[in-house]
Order: sequence, then C-alpha cells, then structure tokens
Amino acid sequence: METSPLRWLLPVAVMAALVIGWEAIVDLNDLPPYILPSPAQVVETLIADHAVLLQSMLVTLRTTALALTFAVAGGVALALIFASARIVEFSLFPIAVILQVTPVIAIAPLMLIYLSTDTAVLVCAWIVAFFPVLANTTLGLNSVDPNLRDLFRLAGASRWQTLVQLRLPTALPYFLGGLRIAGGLALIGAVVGEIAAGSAGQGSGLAFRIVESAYRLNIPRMFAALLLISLAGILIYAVLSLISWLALRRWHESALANG
Amino acid sequence: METSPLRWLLPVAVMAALVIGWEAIVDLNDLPPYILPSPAQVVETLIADHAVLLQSMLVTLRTTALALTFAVAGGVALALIFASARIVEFSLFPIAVILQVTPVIAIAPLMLIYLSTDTAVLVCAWIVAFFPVLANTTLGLNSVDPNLRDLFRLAGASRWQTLVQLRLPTALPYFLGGLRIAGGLALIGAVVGEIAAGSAGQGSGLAFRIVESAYRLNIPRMFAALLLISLAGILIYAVLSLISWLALRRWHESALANG
Amino acid sequence: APAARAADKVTFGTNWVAQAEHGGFYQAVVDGTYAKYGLDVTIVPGGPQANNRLLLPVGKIDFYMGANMLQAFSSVAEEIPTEVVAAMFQKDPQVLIAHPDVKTFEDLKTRTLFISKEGLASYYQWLVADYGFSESQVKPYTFNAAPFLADENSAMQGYITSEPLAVEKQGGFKPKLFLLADEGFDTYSTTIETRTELVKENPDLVQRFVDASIIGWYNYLYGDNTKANELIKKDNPEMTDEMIAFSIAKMKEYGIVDSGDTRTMGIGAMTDAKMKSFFDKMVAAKVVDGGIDYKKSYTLQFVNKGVGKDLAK
Amino acid sequence: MNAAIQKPATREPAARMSAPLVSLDGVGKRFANTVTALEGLDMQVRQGEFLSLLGPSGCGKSTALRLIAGLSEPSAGTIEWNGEQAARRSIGFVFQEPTLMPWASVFGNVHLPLKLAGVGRRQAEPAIAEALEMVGLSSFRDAYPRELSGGMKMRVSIARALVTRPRLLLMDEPFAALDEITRFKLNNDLLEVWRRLGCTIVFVTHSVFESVFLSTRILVFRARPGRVSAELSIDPDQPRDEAYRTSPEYVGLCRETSLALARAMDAQ
Amino acid sequence: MNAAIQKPATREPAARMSAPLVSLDGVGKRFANTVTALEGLDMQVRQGEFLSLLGPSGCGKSTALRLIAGLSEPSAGTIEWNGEQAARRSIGFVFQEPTLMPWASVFGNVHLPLKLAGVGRRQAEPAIAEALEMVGLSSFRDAYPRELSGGMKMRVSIARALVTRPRLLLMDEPFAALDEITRFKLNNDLLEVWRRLGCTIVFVTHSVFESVFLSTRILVFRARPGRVSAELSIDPDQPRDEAYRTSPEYVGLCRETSLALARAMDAQ
Ligand SMILES: Nc1ncnc2c1ncn2[C@@H]1O[C@H](COP(=O)(O)OP(=O)(O)OP(=O)(O)O)[C@@H](O)[C@H]1O
Ligand SMILES: Nc1ncnc2c1ncn2[C@@H]1O[C@H](COP(=O)(O)OP(=O)(O)OP(=O)(O)O)[C@@H](O)[C@H]1O
Ligand SMILES: [Mg+2]
Ligand SMILES: [Mg+2]
Repeated sequence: METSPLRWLLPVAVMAALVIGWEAIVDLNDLPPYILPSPAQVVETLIADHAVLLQSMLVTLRTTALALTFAVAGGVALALIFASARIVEFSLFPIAVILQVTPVIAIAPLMLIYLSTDTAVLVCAWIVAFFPVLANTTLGLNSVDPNLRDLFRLAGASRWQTLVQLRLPTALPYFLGGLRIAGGLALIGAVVGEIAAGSAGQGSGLAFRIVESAYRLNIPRMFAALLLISLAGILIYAVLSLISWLALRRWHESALANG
Repeated sequence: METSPLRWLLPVAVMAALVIGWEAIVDLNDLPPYILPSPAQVVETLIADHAVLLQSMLVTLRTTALALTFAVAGGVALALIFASARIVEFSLFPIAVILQVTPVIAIAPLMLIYLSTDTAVLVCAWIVAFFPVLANTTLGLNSVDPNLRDLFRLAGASRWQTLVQLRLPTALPYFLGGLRIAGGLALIGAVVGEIAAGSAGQGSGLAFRIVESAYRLNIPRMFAALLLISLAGILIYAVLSLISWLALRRWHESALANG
Repeated sequence: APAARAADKVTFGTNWVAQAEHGGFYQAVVDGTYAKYGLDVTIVPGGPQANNRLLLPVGKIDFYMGANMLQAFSSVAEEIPTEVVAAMFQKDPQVLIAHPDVKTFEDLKTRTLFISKEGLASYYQWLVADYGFSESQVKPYTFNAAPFLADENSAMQGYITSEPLAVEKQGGFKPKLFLLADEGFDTYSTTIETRTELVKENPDLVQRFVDASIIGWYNYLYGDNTKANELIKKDNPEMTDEMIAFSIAKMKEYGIVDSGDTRTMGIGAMTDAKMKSFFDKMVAAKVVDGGIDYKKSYTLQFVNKGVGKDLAK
Repeated sequence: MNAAIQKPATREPAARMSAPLVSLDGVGKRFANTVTALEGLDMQVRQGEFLSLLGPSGCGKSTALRLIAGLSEPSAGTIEWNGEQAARRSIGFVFQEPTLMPWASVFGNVHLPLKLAGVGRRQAEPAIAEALEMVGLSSFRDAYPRELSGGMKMRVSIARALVTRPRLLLMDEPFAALDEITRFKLNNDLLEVWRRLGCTIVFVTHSVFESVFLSTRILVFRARPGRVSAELSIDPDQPRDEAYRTSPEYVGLCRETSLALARAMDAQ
Repeated sequence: MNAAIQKPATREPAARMSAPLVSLDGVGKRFANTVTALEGLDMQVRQGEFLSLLGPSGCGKSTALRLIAGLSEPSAGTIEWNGEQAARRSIGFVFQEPTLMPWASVFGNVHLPLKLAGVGRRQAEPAIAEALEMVGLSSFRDAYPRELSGGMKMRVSIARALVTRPRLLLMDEPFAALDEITRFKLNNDLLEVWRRLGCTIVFVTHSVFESVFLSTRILVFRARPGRVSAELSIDPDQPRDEAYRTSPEYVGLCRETSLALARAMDAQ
C-alpha cells in the first residue's frame, strides 16, 4: 500500500470534496462573505494579500517550532524526572497539571510584566504544548517489559543506563504519539499566545491578522489566515508522522506495513 | 508503596513548599496585590467571594464534564472509523488536524451566529479536547500484537469482533493516556470557550470571573478563580488516573505496582 | 405616540458587559420610555469579544451598539448592509492613561504603551500617522492594568469612564488622562447601528427606537437613574455603585454624551462635516481606504431633531 | 550430499491412500528483508492424517504452517485446497509463542474462539472446562497470563486450539515447554482427540521421538532455502501406547528419522 | 507417597565436595494472588557445579531461578551467598522467553550486557561474533527480532548470556525450542564453556536425557507447593561424549531420573 497512488489521491479527494461542499453551502444559502466566504473568495484573498499573510505565517511558525522544541525538551525532561521514582511522579504531577490547566489568557499580563513580548508568547505556546509530551512519555517510560527490566538489573545496569537503553526506547512510540498531539497544540498555543501576549502591528503573527481582520469585518482574509493555520497544522502533522514512521518502522507494530 | 502514607504526604508537602515559596516571593519583593497577591489574600478572597466563585466553578465544571464526554465519544468514534483501514486514516486525519489547530477564539463569533451560547462554548471545549483521545486511541488501535491478530483471523472473527475484542483492549492503555491529557484540555477548553463565546452576567463560568476581575484589577479574586481551576484540574486528573489504574491493574505494565 | 397595538419586540446588543456607559438604554427600559414608544426591548450584553456585531447583519439582533465610526466604515468596505442611525456619544471615551509624571501628550511617544489589538488596528494607526507614535513601543493590553502599574515608564489605553478608577484605587495615584477625542480623534461613539433593510422598510420602528433611546439618555444623565443602575447591577453583578457614580461623573465632566452639537440638535446628533473630518483623518492615517463611500455608513434621517432636549438640566 | 526425497519402500501406509486436503506446489516465501524462508516447497496435507514437520531451527516450519493457515501469502507457487472445504474454515492453531490476551483470564482466553463463533459464556462453559481439565489447568481458570509459568501459558494456548474441535489442527511446537510426563499425557490426549474427531493434524516438533510416536507421516525439512528433504510414513493403524514406545519398530523408526534429520542438516 | 530426598548411595561425586555458592533455606514464595509457588525449599548451588532443575510445569523452577538471581525476594526463608562473591555480580540469565529488545538488531541484543559493562561496539565485536558463531546466527547479526524464527530468538538470548563469560549461568529451558541436532551441538558447546571458564551453571530443563547428559547434579522438584523432591548426583569427571550417550550408565541414570520425576508428579 505504501506505493499505491491511492494513499495520496484519496486524502486529496476528501479535501476536494470538503471544499466543494463548503462552496455548495455558501451558494445554496446565498451566504454573504461576512458570514462565510466561499473558498474561491478565500483563495483570492490569500493570493491578493499573500505578502503580509505569509510574513505573519513565518512569525507564527517560528514561534511554533521553538515552542515545540521546548515542549519536547521540557516534556521529556520532566518525564525523566518523574520516571526516577513513582513517588516523584506523584509529588510533581499536580504541578504539571496546574501548568496545563492554567488559562494562558489569564496569566499573560503577569508574564508581560517580567518577560519580553516574544518570550511571553513562547511561554504561552510552551504551556499549551508540553503536557501531551510529558504525559505520553511518562506512560511509555512506565510500560517497560518486566523481563527486560530484570535483564538490565542482572547486568548491573545503572539507573541511567536503564533509562537510556531500555525505558527510553520503550517509551519511543508513546512519545512520538504525544509529539504528534503536541505539534498541533504548539501551533494553537502560538496563536493563543500571540492573542494573549503578542506584539501587534507589522511584524506580527497570524493571530493578529485574524483579530485585525475580524475587527475590520474582513472575513475572507480572516479565513485566509485560518486556512494558512490549517495548512501549517497538516504540514506539521505530516512531518511528525514521517519522523515517527522512520523511527519505528523497523520494529513497532504501529508502523509496520500491514498494521 | 500503595499503602505508604508517603504517597499522599509528599505531594502535599510539595504543594505546601510551593505556597510558602509564593508567599516568600511576594513578601521579599514587597509585591502589591495587583501584580501578585499573596496566597493568604487569595484564600481570603476565595472565602469571602465563595458564593459567586463556586457557582461559576459549577458552570465551568459542567461544561468541562460535557465536553470531555463528547471528546471521548467523538475521539473514540473517529478513531474507530480511522481504524477501519489505513487509507481512511490517511484521508480523514487531515480534517481532524484542521479541527485541532483551528483557534476557537477566531471561529467562536461565527459559531454564535448559528448556535446558542452554551452550545458554542461546548463546541469550543470539545474542539480543544478531542484530539488527544483520537490520536492516542488511533495509535493504540494500530499497536495490536500481530500474532493475536492472526489468531482472530483464523477464528473467522468479523471486523467488528476484532475491533471490540482485540483492538479496543489493546488500545485501552493508550486511550486512557489520551484521556488524562484530554481531561485538562477539556477544562481549559471550557475556559477558553467561555472567553471566546461566553455570555456575561449571572450564570457565567470562571472565565468570565477571571476576565472581569482582571478588568477591575481585582487580582486576588482572579487568582482565586485560577486556584479553583487548578484544583479542578488536579481533581480531574486524579479521577482519570484512578480510572486508568482500575482498568489496567490486572494486566498492564504501566499500572503494576513495581512499575 | 403610544399605540394600542402590541409592542414591537426588538433586541439591542451592546458591545460590553453592562455598565454606566450603557445607562441611557437601561433607563429607557426601566422607566417605560421604550414601552411608551411601542417597543419591547431586550438588551443583550456583550463581552470581551465583540460577538454581538456579527449578529446584527444576520438578523439575530435588530440594533447594535457600535464603538466608533471605524467599524461602520469597515462595514461599508465589506459590503455589510448596516448603517449608523444615531450617535449617543459625541466623543469616543477612549483615553490614554499615564503615570503622573507625564506632562504632555507628545511625551507618550517615549513610553511603553499597552494597547489592545483592536486599538492597534484602529486609533493607534492614526496616532502613528498624525503624532509619530511607533508600533514598536506597543505591548498588548489585555484589559488588565497590572502591567501598567508595574511599569513606571508606561501608559495604557482605557475608557475614561472606567479604568482610571481602578488605577486610582489599586495604584494609589491619580493618573494623567489624555482623551483621544480631545487630541483630534473625532469619531462618534456608542452609535446605534441597524440593518439598512430595516431603515428602508420600517423607518418608523427605527425612529421610535432612536427617539426613546435619546430620551433614555437624557433621563439617565439628568433624572433619577436609580432603577436603571439596579438593572445594570443585575445584568453585571460585579458592578458597584462607586463605579457607576465615577462613570457618570466622567461622562459629564468630559461632555461625552451631551456637548457641542447636542446643545442645539439634541443627544444623538450627527453631522456630515464631522463625519467627513474623521473619515479624511483616517484615510490620511491609512486606517481606512479612501475609496470607500463613507456616506453610506450613516444616515441623518433619524437624528438632529432636538428630541428630549427639554429634559436637559 | 544430495537431499533427494527418501521414500522407504518397505512401507505402504494407509494414510498415503487418503485424499489430499491441501497441496503446496513449488511454494516459495521471501520476506521483505530478502530472507528466503522457503523455496520450491512441494508438500501435501492429507485428509485425516497426523503429519509431523521436523527440521532444523529457522528452516521454515512455522512459515509453512502460516501459509497453510492462509495467514501469509506465498511469494511463489500455489496452495490448493482440494479436500473437505469445511476444514479450511475450522482451523485450530497453536502458535509457537503462547499468544494470549493479557487482559483476559485463562477462562477468557480459552473461551475466545467460541465467543467469536457466537457461543456465550454459559454455553461454552463445559467445553472450556473440559479443555482446561485436559491440560491440567482447571484450578487456574481465573488467573491472568502474567501469573502463569511458561509451560502453563503454552497449555492455555493448546486448550484454546482444542476447545472448538477444529477439523484441521496446526500446532507449532506445542509441547516444547512441557515436562516429559505432562508431555506424554498430552501426547496421548492429542491422539485420542485426533481419533475421536477424525480431524487432520499438522504438528511441528523438534523431538524425533515425539514425531515418531504421534504421526502417520513425517516430513523432514532442510534449511536455507527451506524445503522437504525426506518423507517417512508410519502405519496409522499401529496402536500408540506404552508398548509401542519400547517396541523395536519404534526405535528403528526413530533412528531412521534421526538419520534423515542429520542428513538434512548436513545438506546445508 | 512421600517425597523424601533420595540419595543414591552408590555415588560420591566430586561436585558434592565443592563449597556451596548459594544456599536456600526454607525458602517460600507466595504471589500477590495467593498462589504459593514455593514452600520450604532447601537447596544449594555449589561452586563450579552443573546443576539441573527438573520438574513438572508450574512447579516453581523459574521462580527458584529468579530468587537465586535476586530478581525477586522470598516471602519466607533465607538465601545466603557463601562462596565466590564475584559470581553474585556476574550472572548470565537465559529467560524462558527470549526477552529481546525489539528495537535492536541481533548484534545489538547480544552486545547489550557488554555495553552495560562499558565495553564499546568495536571492542565487543570479537566476543559477539564468537557467541553468534556458537549459536549459528553469524549471518543474522543485522536482523531484527521480529524477523527471526522462535528457535533463532532463543539462540540470540543464549548468545547474550554467554557473551560476558559469567561466573554463574542461570538457564531457563534454553534449548526447548531447538531441534535435536542444534540442541546436541549446543549441549556440547555449553559443557565446553563450563569446563573452560570453570563457571557454575543452574539449568532448568524438561528433558531427562539432557539433564543426565549435562549435569553433575539433578534436583527434581514437585509442585504445589514447589520444593525439592529428589536429588541425583553424577560423577563430574565422567566424559560427556557420544559414547556416554549410549552407555548403560547413562541409560540407567535416565531411568532413575525419570522414576524420580514420575514420583514427584504422583506426589501432587
Ligand atoms: N517476519 C519475518 N521477516 C523476515 N524474515 C522472517 C520472518 N519470519 C521468519 N523469517 C525468516 O524465515 C526463516 C524461517 O523462519 P521460520 O519461523 O519459519 O522457522 P522455523 O522452522 O519455524 O524455526 P524454529 O524451529 O526456530 O521455530 C528464518 O530464517 C527467519 O529468519
Ligand atoms: N507473577 C506471578 N504472579 C502470580 N503467580 C505466579 C507468578 N509467576 C509465577 N506464578 C505461579 O507460580 C507457580 C510457579 O511458576 P514458575 O514459573 O516458577 O513455574 P515453572 O516451574 O517455571 O514452570 P514451567 O516449567 O511451566 O515454566 C505457578 O503456579 C505460577 O502460576
Ligand atoms: Mg518456528
Ligand atoms: Mg518456567
């Protein structure tokens, strides 16, 4: 199936059907563009305003990439700390949960007092994205085959060796699952962060374009910005899926051809 | 370790240390309450305003519970559809990703045109929460032991039987991991939904209290509301962890005592 | 004139939670002015997000409280069939709030400014064009004054009628206030917008709503507003008497509602001259496109009739 | 030395007469990593016989069993079913690894094939109890797989394969993890089942003694690439009891089989 | 019948003389599910001996091995190390299941214990190659576990246990999944290793023949609760070659052992 053209054609067909359905809804209900613009109008706007939109997209993508990097680093680091002992996990997980559920919108002003705008946006995006990495990696680190664990114990493996050579590989499929969730979250985290704490004006990200367009009731442009976010999301997901597949294809069921 | 009092004492001690650290920061830097209120002030406000805050919390918790329920239902249902064939997964996953990365803040005003406020808030919270359930369950459904799969094939199991009796149990630990992530997300989803689409006034949730308090510079009350959200998050996580443990303790490594 | 027929049901959406800045409308509800004009009005309070705005063109609400004329211009640009039929505020209450050491408006150019995204997309562009402010000095304002209070070297946006009180109480100082309207940002505010279709097909209904609202505002400012305030507090339990008193005092002090043209034409007054002046400024500031037909954004059909002028004190 | 198929002329076993159930013709199996597990494999499974596959580790016995079961597709050659078509639908498979569902109890695991066939818990109870009795695990019906010893897991797997009374039983070293006494007992039980049900059994084993004791025919495989290197037939009517185990005939057959195996290994 | 320990008076094997390495005294093991795997187990492992554990499936052999290795704690009794303390730190364990890391190649899996001891890939190469050569898997060094047959996986596990040249080797049915010829070869190789390194081996098997061929001492276990039911000693100086396999002495010992096993099973 890997080589079948269907693998690429069908998703494209589904997307096409979606766009056609969207167009049909707009046409049949005769919706004005300020309620729901037609796909054609959105694409037109995208082309017309591509300079400013693409520049904003780059800003947002940069934040996303950074946030994802830190989410991975922070999530895995925390998971490793939690993995040192169940008691540590019990003690510190509540703090991670607090971080996860704190609405960034609410604490952004506080962050703005002490952090630069860019850093504040990044912290917002990070807060949104790190938890799935942490939770899934922790789950994976705790799912080690007990026989292999015994083997490592017998071989006199240090905590560190057991971690790096046994628990981390075991956690890999779980971690990669968390990463795929975190990819999208880092993107909306970046958008929400921009809304909550982001600088505005010329050099700003897609969030500002959305707010600005909404304020000006330029809904086609707002949708163009949303479209870019969707495309970025799909791209991020595809890249992360590819990474997963490359990392697991030799050994994990989820990545094998006939899965 | 299950029975050791440490298991409960240590997390409490960590929390206490956190609160003391917070108090110390406020005292040492002589921070005014409008920047960072001391824990004592927050608790005072919580007690003084408990009537209105608890009522708001109930509203938010109701939304959270509903959103989580729908996130589980929707995430699992989608995962099951995806599981029917890899090609379906490839075709439909982009749509799920689009849903995940669409900033609810941006589309909430549009939803309000066609949906009641309550429904719109719920949809926002759902959008935020469903993806981890979907992604993790899909991963789990694809991680079936190939030998067991063969066994089912030989026994002439129908697709449905294989799904229910083989793939779903295999996916259970992954699903429960996704559920723990989704619990917190449903909560912030509810908060963000309230901010994005929520009505103000009498019957509104914690998000409104936060925005309102921030606007009035009643920061102690804002923190009291944030504290309630944190407590709710920890509670949700604890309940979901308990459910996980109950479901897996007989057979999955991650839930076994010496994990 | 009171009619025997059943009152027309109309819905009016505001753009923020209930507060004294909406007082006139609440007044008309509680003192029976709307009823007298054959209207059964439901007020739908807004929130931090301006959700009510889109509900107007789709017909979920009949009248909407617009913040300023810029939004009305956008509607024309986007071909949204709505227009402004009256302006309750002669001046936009938008203010820049600064620490006491700031002497002149120009001094703000060296300060960090906390401006909301909407503000940045609107009046701030004019500040850039007319006064030479820059975007790089802006940090986002999220309707929380703490960052401003924490940073001596900053200023923030606000409504003259609300934020200054919070700043006074929490910061313990009387802030310097610069009303943008007095610096040249001469838009009307707290407008009443409705669908063009309603103007065409039911001008009588529109006229009745405008007239009753104007009378409501006179009574709120100059009459007994206790009941209106009760209703505001009911819609927004956070509201305090102190806040309301402060807001009313500021509205009067700065002539937000009743000043200039209203002395002759009554509250709600609008003129082509002032519209043109504001439009030209915004075009110069590149906030709006000079090509749009701004005259389509409003109609003078329902105002400048001196309705209720006798109620002023 | 050459690996030509050996056909002891001295025997004309009745099993040879029976109709073929499955025929493998020139079957080859290459894996994605280019390992050729089987090449040019010609073999038949005959209706009602007890066929043993013997051969060195890694020669493709498990692969052949999976091909017969239809669990994987040959990359060359054909596999044809000519006999009783019902057998194709009623296959019991004992995998080389226990392959138990970790989330189900012993009872649940043995119940599985019946459950999949629509037989409820209550109804299946006697059959399950009987199967567990046969493998000596009656007292462990509520235990979970991780609480069982290696041999016990394998016995659960055997019970699961027998509980449906399949027409074709494919067993991949089912008794390797069992002590000799349990093994002997299960050998006898298996023969009893085979006779009673009249089913066909394909049995992979490493024990020459076991294969000679149980089977009506033995195929010896050689490795790299895997194919049949020798064939031995044994009179199906021969009673398989303790006396047979010590009979000179048995000893002779064992020696013959051992030699064939040794030759198959030398051929590599 | 009673399960008193049998001590054949006719033998006085040299192994008996050697110092005990580990002593288990009155050891019991109960699991959380209240299964009593072992109760009152008294046994010793002696310095340099080749000790076989024989017994019915589920009698606690694997549990005993894990207790000796220190992988689980007895719930009653004591385990004492009196001999060479180095052995305690240098244990090779072949689990009953292959227990390979699915993400590592055959080479990587065999490398593991050396890597954990700080020996790099380059340095470990010759030892790994030798171990793979011994189990006949040289050409599969880059394959992944899921690409191996059952017997091949087990051989990787054996190679991994041997590669460190441990002082104490605990093997849980290592050869059960192997054909007889490979098994015989590995029997000889293992004896060779044992002699060359002078290590101590505790070997769980189900094959009476294998145990008699390999060991200097055999402990027969009985089940429920698991404990030692008989002990047999074999002259360690006896050469273990093909001649021995057919010697009347060997056959006699096998019969004796089989009887002890049968008695142990009857005792249940
Ligand atoms: N999934 C797979 N991918 C690649 N190679 C495989 C796969 N399965 C088996 N092989 C290879 O095919 C050959 C035959 O394997 P098979 O499992 O059939 O052997 P076997 O005769 O059952 O051996 P054993 O007695 O050790 O179980 C082996 O060389 C093995 O490496
Ligand atoms: N983790 C466990 N939890 C509960 N019971 C267990 C566990 N491990 C083993 N047992 C029980 O302990 C007993 C002995 O098991 P053990 O694995 O030691 O047997 P064994 O002698 O190795 O058998 P086999 O020859 O079948 O491998 C069995 O009855 C088994 O059910
Ligand atoms: Mg095999
Ligand atoms: Mg065992």
